[in-house]
Amino acid sequence: MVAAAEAALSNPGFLRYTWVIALLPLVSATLILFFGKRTPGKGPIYGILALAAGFVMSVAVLWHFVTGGAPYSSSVTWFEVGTFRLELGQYVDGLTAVMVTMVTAISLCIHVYSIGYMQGDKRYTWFFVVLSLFTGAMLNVVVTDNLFQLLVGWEIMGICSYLLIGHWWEEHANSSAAIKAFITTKTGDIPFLFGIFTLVFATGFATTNIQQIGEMASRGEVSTVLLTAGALLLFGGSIGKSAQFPLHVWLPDAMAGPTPVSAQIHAATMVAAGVYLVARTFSVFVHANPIALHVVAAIGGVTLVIAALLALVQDDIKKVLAYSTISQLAYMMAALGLGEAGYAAGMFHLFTHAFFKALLFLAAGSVIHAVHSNNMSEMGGLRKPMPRTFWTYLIGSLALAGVPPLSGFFSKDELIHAAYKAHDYPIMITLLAGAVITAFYTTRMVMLTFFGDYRGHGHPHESPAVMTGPLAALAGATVVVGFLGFAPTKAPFLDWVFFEHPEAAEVSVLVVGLSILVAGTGILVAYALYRRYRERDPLTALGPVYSLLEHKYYLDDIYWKGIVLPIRDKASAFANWTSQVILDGVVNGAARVARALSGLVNGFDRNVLDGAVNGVAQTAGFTGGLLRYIQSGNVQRYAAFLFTGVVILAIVFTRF
Amino acid sequence: MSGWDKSAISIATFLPLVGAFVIAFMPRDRERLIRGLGILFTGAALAVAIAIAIGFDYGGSGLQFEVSARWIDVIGARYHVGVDGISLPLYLLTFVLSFLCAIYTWRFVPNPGRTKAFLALQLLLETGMAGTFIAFDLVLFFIFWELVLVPMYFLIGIWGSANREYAAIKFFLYTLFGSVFMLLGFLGMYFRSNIGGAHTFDVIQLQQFAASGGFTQGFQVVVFAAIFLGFAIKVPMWPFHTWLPDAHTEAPTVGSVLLAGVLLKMGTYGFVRIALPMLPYAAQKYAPWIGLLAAIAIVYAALACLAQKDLKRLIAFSSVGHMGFVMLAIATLTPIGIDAAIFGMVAHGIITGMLFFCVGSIYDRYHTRQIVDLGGGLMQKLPYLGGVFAFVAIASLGLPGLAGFWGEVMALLSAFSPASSLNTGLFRGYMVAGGVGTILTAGYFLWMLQRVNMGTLPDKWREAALPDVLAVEWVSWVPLLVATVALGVFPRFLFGVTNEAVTALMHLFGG
Amino acid sequence: MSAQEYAFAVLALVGSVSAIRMVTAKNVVHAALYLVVTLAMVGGVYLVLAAEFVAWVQILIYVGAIVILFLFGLMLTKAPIGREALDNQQRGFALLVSLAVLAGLVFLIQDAFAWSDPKIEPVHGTTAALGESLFRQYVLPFEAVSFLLLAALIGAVVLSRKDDRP
Amino acid sequence: MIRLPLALFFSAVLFSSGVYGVLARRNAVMVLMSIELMLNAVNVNLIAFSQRLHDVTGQVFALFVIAVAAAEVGIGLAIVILIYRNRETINVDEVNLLKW
Amino acid sequence: MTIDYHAILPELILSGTLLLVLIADAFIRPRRKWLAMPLSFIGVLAALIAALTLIGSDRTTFSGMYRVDNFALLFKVFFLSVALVVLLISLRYFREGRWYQGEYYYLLLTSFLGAVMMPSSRDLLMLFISLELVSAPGFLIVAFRKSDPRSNEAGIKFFLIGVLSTAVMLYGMSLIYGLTGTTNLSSIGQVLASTLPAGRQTLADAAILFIVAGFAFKVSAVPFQFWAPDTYEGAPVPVAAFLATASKAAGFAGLLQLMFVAFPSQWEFWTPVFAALSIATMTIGNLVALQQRQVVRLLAYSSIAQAGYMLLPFALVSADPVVNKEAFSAATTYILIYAVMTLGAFAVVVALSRESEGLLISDFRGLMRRAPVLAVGMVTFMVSLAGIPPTGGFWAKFLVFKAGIDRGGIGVALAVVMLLNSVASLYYYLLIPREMVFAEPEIERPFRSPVLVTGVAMLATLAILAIGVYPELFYHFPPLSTLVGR
Repeated sequence: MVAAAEAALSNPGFLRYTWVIALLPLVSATLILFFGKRTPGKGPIYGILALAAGFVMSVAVLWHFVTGGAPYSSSVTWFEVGTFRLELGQYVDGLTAVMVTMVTAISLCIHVYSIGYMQGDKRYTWFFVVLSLFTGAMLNVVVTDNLFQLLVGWEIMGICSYLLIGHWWEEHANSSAAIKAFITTKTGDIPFLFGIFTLVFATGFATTNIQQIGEMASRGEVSTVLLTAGALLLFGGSIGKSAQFPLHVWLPDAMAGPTPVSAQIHAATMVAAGVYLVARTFSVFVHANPIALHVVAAIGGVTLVIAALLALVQDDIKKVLAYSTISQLAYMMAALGLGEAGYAAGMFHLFTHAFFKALLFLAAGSVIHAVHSNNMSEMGGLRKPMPRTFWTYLIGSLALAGVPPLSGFFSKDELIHAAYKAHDYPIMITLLAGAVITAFYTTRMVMLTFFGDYRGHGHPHESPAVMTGPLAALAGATVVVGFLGFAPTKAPFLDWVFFEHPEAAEVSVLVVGLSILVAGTGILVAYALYRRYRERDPLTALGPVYSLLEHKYYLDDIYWKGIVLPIRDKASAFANWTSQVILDGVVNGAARVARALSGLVNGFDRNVLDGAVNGVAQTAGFTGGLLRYIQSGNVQRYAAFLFTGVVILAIVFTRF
Repeated sequence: MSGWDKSAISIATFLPLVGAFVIAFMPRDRERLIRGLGILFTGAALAVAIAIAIGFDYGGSGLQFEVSARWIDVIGARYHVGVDGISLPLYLLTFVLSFLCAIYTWRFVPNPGRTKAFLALQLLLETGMAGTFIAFDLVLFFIFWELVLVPMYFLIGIWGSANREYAAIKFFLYTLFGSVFMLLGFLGMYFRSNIGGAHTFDVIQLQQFAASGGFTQGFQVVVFAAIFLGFAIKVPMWPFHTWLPDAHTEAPTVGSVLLAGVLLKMGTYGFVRIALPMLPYAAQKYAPWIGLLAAIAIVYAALACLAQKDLKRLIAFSSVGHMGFVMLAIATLTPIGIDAAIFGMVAHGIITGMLFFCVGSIYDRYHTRQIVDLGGGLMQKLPYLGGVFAFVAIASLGLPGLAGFWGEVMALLSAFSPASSLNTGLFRGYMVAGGVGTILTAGYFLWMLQRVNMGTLPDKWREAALPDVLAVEWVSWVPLLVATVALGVFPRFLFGVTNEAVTALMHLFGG
Repeated sequence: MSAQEYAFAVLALVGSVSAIRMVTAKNVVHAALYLVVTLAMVGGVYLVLAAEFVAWVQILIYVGAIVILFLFGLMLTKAPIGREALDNQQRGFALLVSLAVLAGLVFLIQDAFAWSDPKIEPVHGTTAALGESLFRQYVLPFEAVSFLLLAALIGAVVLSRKDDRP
Repeated sequence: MIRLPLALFFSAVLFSSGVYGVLARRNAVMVLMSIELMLNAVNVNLIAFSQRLHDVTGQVFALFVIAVAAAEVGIGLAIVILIYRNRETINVDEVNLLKW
Repeated sequence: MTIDYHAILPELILSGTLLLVLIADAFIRPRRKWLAMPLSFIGVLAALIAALTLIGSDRTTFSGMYRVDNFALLFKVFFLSVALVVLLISLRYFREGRWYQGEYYYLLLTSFLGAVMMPSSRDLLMLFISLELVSAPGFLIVAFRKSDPRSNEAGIKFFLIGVLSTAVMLYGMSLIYGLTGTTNLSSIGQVLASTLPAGRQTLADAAILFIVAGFAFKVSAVPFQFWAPDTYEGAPVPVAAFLATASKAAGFAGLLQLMFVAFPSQWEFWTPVFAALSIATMTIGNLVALQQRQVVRLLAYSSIAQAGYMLLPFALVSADPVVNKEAFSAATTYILIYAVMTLGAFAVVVALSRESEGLLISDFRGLMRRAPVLAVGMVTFMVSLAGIPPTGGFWAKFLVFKAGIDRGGIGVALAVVMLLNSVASLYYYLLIPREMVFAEPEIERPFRSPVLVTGVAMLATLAILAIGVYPELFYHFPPLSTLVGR
C-alpha cells in the first residue's frame, strides 16, 4: 500500500502533472468570480481547496526530488507567428518543487487567515478571486519553462497586486499606492521584456525555452554581448518586482492593501518572483560578462543597507516589515551576485524568509486587527492580551534577526558563508552590517509592540482561531525549515536546489560565530535602547541622518516631483497643446487660407459658414475686395474684363 | 466552385445595403419594427460571414471565395472580391461590431431620434466597411473606401454632440483630402502596370507585377507618398490625427465604436494590402520614417491622454497610440510585424470598441463625460458597469492574457529585429519609445480609473436612480468581453488565420 | 497705287473717322448719323471690292432698317444729351483696351500680310455665284437664320408689348 | 488692285472703335450701335478675304452676319425698351441689381 | 445636289413642332395656354425617336457642312432628352407665373433646335448660326419674367456679353477664313496642319483665341463667366436650368469639334490657353461659391467650377492620339454626367422656388423631414457634383484624372489642382445637405411638390446612382463617338 504510494510518487511520470498545480488556483479564481457569491461562505472555499490540493501535489513533486529524482520538462505549441514558435510548457526541478511547495503552503495559510481577517469586507468574494488569481500567476511563473509564459504570469501578478493593494479604493491614498506599485513594477517589466527579446533574438528566434537558452549559453553558442545585455535587462525586471533599489519605493506604500495581501506579496508571490527569475535564468547571468553578476551583487548590497536603515525609523509596524523584506530580498540578490557560490544559499534564504515573513505579516495583521492601528506608538504591552500572537510573532522576529536555531539563522549564516567562501569580503561585510541592523530594528519592533504598556485605544483581544491557526502552522514551519539547510543534517535542501551541480554543506565556525555575534549585538543594543518606551525615539539623536531616513532619502520626492508630475502635468499639457493648436492649427489653417482666398475674391464675408469650420475666420478685412469690384453687376465692367482677358491671353500665348 | 463559394461574400457584403433600403421604406413611426429589422439584417449578414469563416480553408494562403466579374471594361476595372487570411479577421470583425451596434441601438438611439435614418446609415456604412476588406481591385477598393464617408458624415453630423457639424465636416474633408491623392497613386500604378501589354487595377496582378520589379524606384517613391497620405490620414498616424479626437468626441456611441473598431483599420489594412506589396522599394525607403511617426504617435498620444478631461476624447487619443503600435509593426516589414499588426487591429477593434460602448453607457447615465463632473465612485454606484469599464481599460493597457497584449508585444518584438534592409538600431530606438509608451499608457488608464471608478461617490449622484448594466448592453458586450479573453489566452485563433497569408505576402514582398 | 485703292483709302478713312466720332459724339442723334455715314462708307468699300450684292444688302438693311430701329429706340427711351450722360466712368480704361486691341490687330496683320503683296484683284459679277451657293450649299443655314429671325421677331414682340397685368 | 492689309486695317479700326464704344458708352442703344460697328468690321474682313481668295463663301458669310445682326438689334432693342419701361433708364451702368 | 432628309429628320420634326406650337398658341384660350407644353413634349419625343433611328449611321450632307455621326447623335439624343426634362420642370412654373407660355415653349424649342444642330455643324458658318440659334432665344426667355426688373437685367447682361463675344468670335472666324480660304472644319484642319508662314501662324493663333473666347462665353469660363451668376439668378429657374445644361453643353459640343477637328495641329499653342482657362475657372468658381447664400447663385458658380473641370481635358491634347481619345471621351462623359446632376438639382430648386422667390440655402432647412424624396435626391446630386463615389459625378472626375495621369507632365499637375479644387468644393456642396438633414424644419407641414418635378428628381437620382454603381452604362458611348483619330 505504502509501497504503492511511494512507487506512484517516485515515478517521474507524476511530474507530468505539475502544471495542474499552477492551473488549479486559476480555475478556483474563475469559480469564485462566477459562483463565489452564490456559495456558502461566499467563495474562499474554492481557493482553499485548490491550494490544498496544490499543496499535496507539490509535496508529492518535492518528494520526487527528495528521493533524488531527475528534473522533468514538457511543452506544447501555443501559437506561431511567422516562423517564430511560442510554447506552453513546464520545467520541474528541485527549485521548482521547493517553490511550488512554499507558495502553495503559504498561500494556503493566507487564504485561511483571510477568511477571518477579511470577514465582513464589502468586496469579500472579489478579494478571494484576485488572491487565487495572484497565486495562480505566481505558480505559473514558477512552473513554466519559457520566457513568454513567464512574462504572462509575471504581469498578471502585477495587475493582481494593483487590484489587491487598491482593494479599499475608496481611500485615494490606497488607489494611489496601487497605481504606484503597478507603474513602478511595470517600469521594470519593460527592460525585462526587452531582455526576453534580446535572448530570443540571441537564439535566432529558435526558442524561448529557458533551459535551452541556458544550454546554448553554456555551450557558448550565444554572443556574450547579447547575453550580458539580456541578463542586465532581465535583472531590470527583478529590480522592479523584488523592489530593489532604485525601484523599491512601491513596496512600503503597498502596505495600503489588507494585511494578508502584504503577506502574500512579501512572502509567497510578487517579490519572490524577482529573485526566482534571476535564479531561473542564472546560467544566462553566469555565462554573461561578469559585469552582470557584479551589478546584481552591487544592487543587492546597496539595497540591503539602505532598506535596513529605513526600517529603523518606521513607526508603522507594517512599514518596518516592508523595509525588512526589501533588505532580506537584497540579501538574496547579493548572494546570487556571488555567482554559483551564493546560488543555493540565496534560494535557501528565499525559502526560509517566505515562511517567517509570512508569519510576521499575519501576526502583525492580527495585532492590527486587534488595535485598529498600524502605528507602534499606539501599541505596546500586547503580549498579555494576545499571547498566541505574541509568541508566534516572537518566533518570526527571532528568525528574522537570525537567532539560532531558527530558520532565519541558518539561511543567513549560509549567505555569509557563501560570501566568505567566495572571498567576496565587501559583500560579506555588507551582509554582516545588514545583520546587525536587522537584529536591531526587529528587536525595536518587538519591544515597541509587545512590551511596555498599552498606548492605544480600546481593549485589544486575541484574534479568532481561524487567524491564529495559520500563525501556529507558519511558526512551526519557521522553526523546522531551517534544519533543511543545517550542515549536521547534511542540508538536504542543497541536494534539491543547486545550480548545475550540488555542493556539500560546510560549516565554518568563524562565520557561525560572526553571525551569532552580530545578531546578538543588534538585539542587545536595541533592547537596551527600547526597554523603556520613550516619546522621542532614541534614534532621533542621529539628527540629520534621522531626518534623511525619515524622508526615505528623498527618493519618493525626487520621483514624484522630478518625473511623475512633469510628465503628468507639463509634458502632457504640451502634447495636448501642440495637437490642439499647432497640428490642428495647420489643418484649420488650410481651411482658413481657402476661406481667406474666397473672402479676398468675394470681397467680404457673408457669415454663410460661420461656425461650420472654426478655422474659417471672419475675413471682414476684405470688405470691398475683388469680387465686389469684379462681379459689380455692371455689365460694361464685365465686358471690359472680357476684352482684357482676350488681350492678355493673346499677348501671353502668341508672344511666348 | 459551387454557387455558394461564388456568391457568399457578395451576399454578406450587400445584405446590409438591402437592409438599408428596406428600412428606408418603412413608415417612420414603426420604431420597434425598424430596430428589429436592423438587428435582423446585420444578424443575417453576420451569419453569412460566420459561414464564410467556417468554410474558409485555413491551410491555404491564397484568395478564397474569390469572384472576378467584368465591371467597367473601358477602364479595365473588375468586380474582383475575395478573402484571405489577412482580410478575413477584419471582415468578420466588421460584421460582429455592426451586429452588436444594431443590438445596442435596440435600446439606445441618440438624440434626435430618427431611428430609421440612423439604422439605414449604419447599414450603409457596414457595406462600405466590409467591402473595403474584400475588394481586390483598386477602383472597387476606392469606391468602398469612399462609401463610408457619407454615412459617417451624417452619423456624426446628426446624432453627434454639441460641436458635431464641425467634427463631421472635418472628418469628411480631411479623409477625402487624403484619399484623392491615394486615387492619383492608384491611377499612376495603373498606367505603369503592364500585364501582357494591358494596364490593370487588379490587386493580385499588380502585386505580382511589382514583385517582378515592374515599377521603377523613382516612380515607387512618388506614388508611395501619394498613397501614404491617403492611408496615413485614415489610420490616423501622427501628425494627421487631429480629426480623430473631434470625430470621436462628437460622434454617437455606435458611430465611435464603428469608427474606432473598423474605419481606422481600413488605413492600416491598406498599407498591408496595397502600399507594401505593390511598392516594395518605396516601402523600404519610407519604413524608417513611418516607424518614426509611429513611435512619436505612441508616446505623444499617451501624453496627450494624460491631459484629457473628456473621457471620450481620452479614449480617442488612446487609439492614436494603439494604431501607432500597429504602424510600427507594419513598418518593420517582417512577417512577425504584419501578423502583430493585424492582431493589433483586431484587438484594438474589440477593446476600444468596447471602451466606447462603456463611455457611451456612462454618458447615458450621467449625461456628462467630463472626468471632473463624474467625480469618481462609479464602482460604488454602478459596480457592474464600473467593473466592465475597468476590465476593458486594463485590457487596453496591454495586460497579458487579454487581447491587447499580443499585438503590442509582437509589434515591439518585430521592431527589435526589423527587416534586413532596415536600420536595426533605429528600430530598436523606436521599440524603446514604444516601451516607454506602454508605461505611460498604463499610467493614464490607471489614473483614469482612479478618477472615474474609484474614490467615493459625489453627493450629487448619490440620490440619482441610475440603472446598472442593462440586458441589452450585456447582450451586445459579452461577445466582445469573451473575445478579449479568448484572443488573449489563445492568440492562435488569430495568428493561426493570418500566418499563412502573411507569410505568402511577405514572401512576395521579398523585403 | 491704283485708282481703286485711292477710292478704298478715302472711303476707309472717312468711315474710320466717322466711326470714331460716333463712339465719342455727345449727342445720340449725331452718333446715329455718324453710324449711318460709317455704314455707308463700308457699303462703298464693298462696292470697290466688287461685292455688289453684299453692298446693296448693306445699304438696304443697315442704313435702311437697322439705323431706323436705333433711332426709334433712342426716341422711345428719351436718351439724354451730353458727355457725362453718355459716357461712363471707365472711359479711360476703355480707351486703353481698345487701343490695345487695335495695336494688337495691326501688329498681327502687318506681321501676317506684307504690305506690298498680297493684293486683292476684285472680280466682278459674283452675285450669280453668290445666289447659287446661297440657295444650294447654304440652304440649311439660310433656313436656320430664318428661324432665328422669326424667333427674334416673336420674342421682341412679346417683350416690348405693354402688358395688361403688371 | 487693293492691298489686303489696307482693308484689314480699316476693319481693325472699326472693330476697336466698336470695342471702345461698348466699354465707354452708358446708353444701351449706343452700346448696341458700337456692336454693330464690330460686326461691320467682321464683314469688311470677310469680303476682303473672299475677293482676295476669289471664293464666294466669304460674301455668303457676310450676308449671314448681316442677317443675324439685324435679329440681334431687334432683340436688343426689345430688351432695352422693356428695361426702360420698368426702370425709367437705359443706362447700362445703372442696371446692377444683381451682383456678387 | 440632293439633301439627305433622314439625316436632318430630328431637326425637321423639331422645327415643325415649334411652328405648330406657335400657331396653336394663337388659337388656344388663355386658360389652356399650358397645352403648348404637352404639344412640344410630343414633338421633342418624336424628334428623339427620329434621332435614335439614326444611331450607328454616319451621314454627311450639304456638301460636308453638316454631318450626322456617332458624336453628333450622342449629343442630339442628349439635347433632346434634356429638352424633355426642361419641359417637364417648366410646366408648373410658367403656368403659375402666367407668363407667355406658348411663346416660351416656342423659343425654348428654337433654342434646342440650335443645340441639336450644333454637334452636326462641321463648318464655321454652320457653327456660328447654330450658336446664335441657341443664344438668341435664350436672351429672350431669360428676360421673360417681364415685370421683374431682375429678369430684364439678366436679359440685357446675357444679351450684351453674348453679342459681344459673338462679335469677337466672328472676327476670329473671318481671320481663319482669310488664312485658310475655307470655312469647312476638316479642310481648315488640313490647311493649318501644313506649315503656314510664321506671321500667319501667329495670326491664326490669335484667331483661334478669338473663337475660343466666343465659346468660352457660352460655357461660362473665366474670364467670360461674369454674366452667368447674374443671369441664372434673374432668369426663370427652368431657363437657368436650360442655360446651365443644354446651352453650356452646346458650347462644349462646338468647342470639341473646333479643337479636335479644325485646330488639332495648333495644340502646342492652345493647350496652355486651356490649362490657364481651366485652372482659373475651377478655382475662381469654387472660391466664390464658398460664400454664396443664394441657391441659384451657388449652382451658377458651381456650374462655372464644373466648366473648369470640363475644360481640363482640352489642355491634355497632344500629338499622342491615344491620350487625345481619352481626353476627348473624358470631356464628353463629364459634360453628359454633369448635365444629369445639375438638372436634378435645378428640378429640386424649381420645386422649392414655388415657396420662396430668390431661394436661400436656409430655405432648405429640414427638407429631409418635409420632402424626403427631394431631399435624398438633392443630397445625391450635391455629393455627386462633389465627386464622391458611388455616384456618377465620381466617374466623371475619375476619367478626367485618368486622362491627366496618362498625359503625364502638365496633366498630372492639372489633375492635382483639380483634386484640391474638388475637395474644397465638397465644403459648399455640403451646405445644402447640411441644412436639409441636420436642421429641424421650421414649418412641419409636409412639402407638396409638383408631381412632374418630383418625378424628374427621382429619375435623376436613380440615373446618378445607376451610373455610380455601373458606369459602364455611360462610359460605353463617348469612346465610340469620338472625333479623334478620324
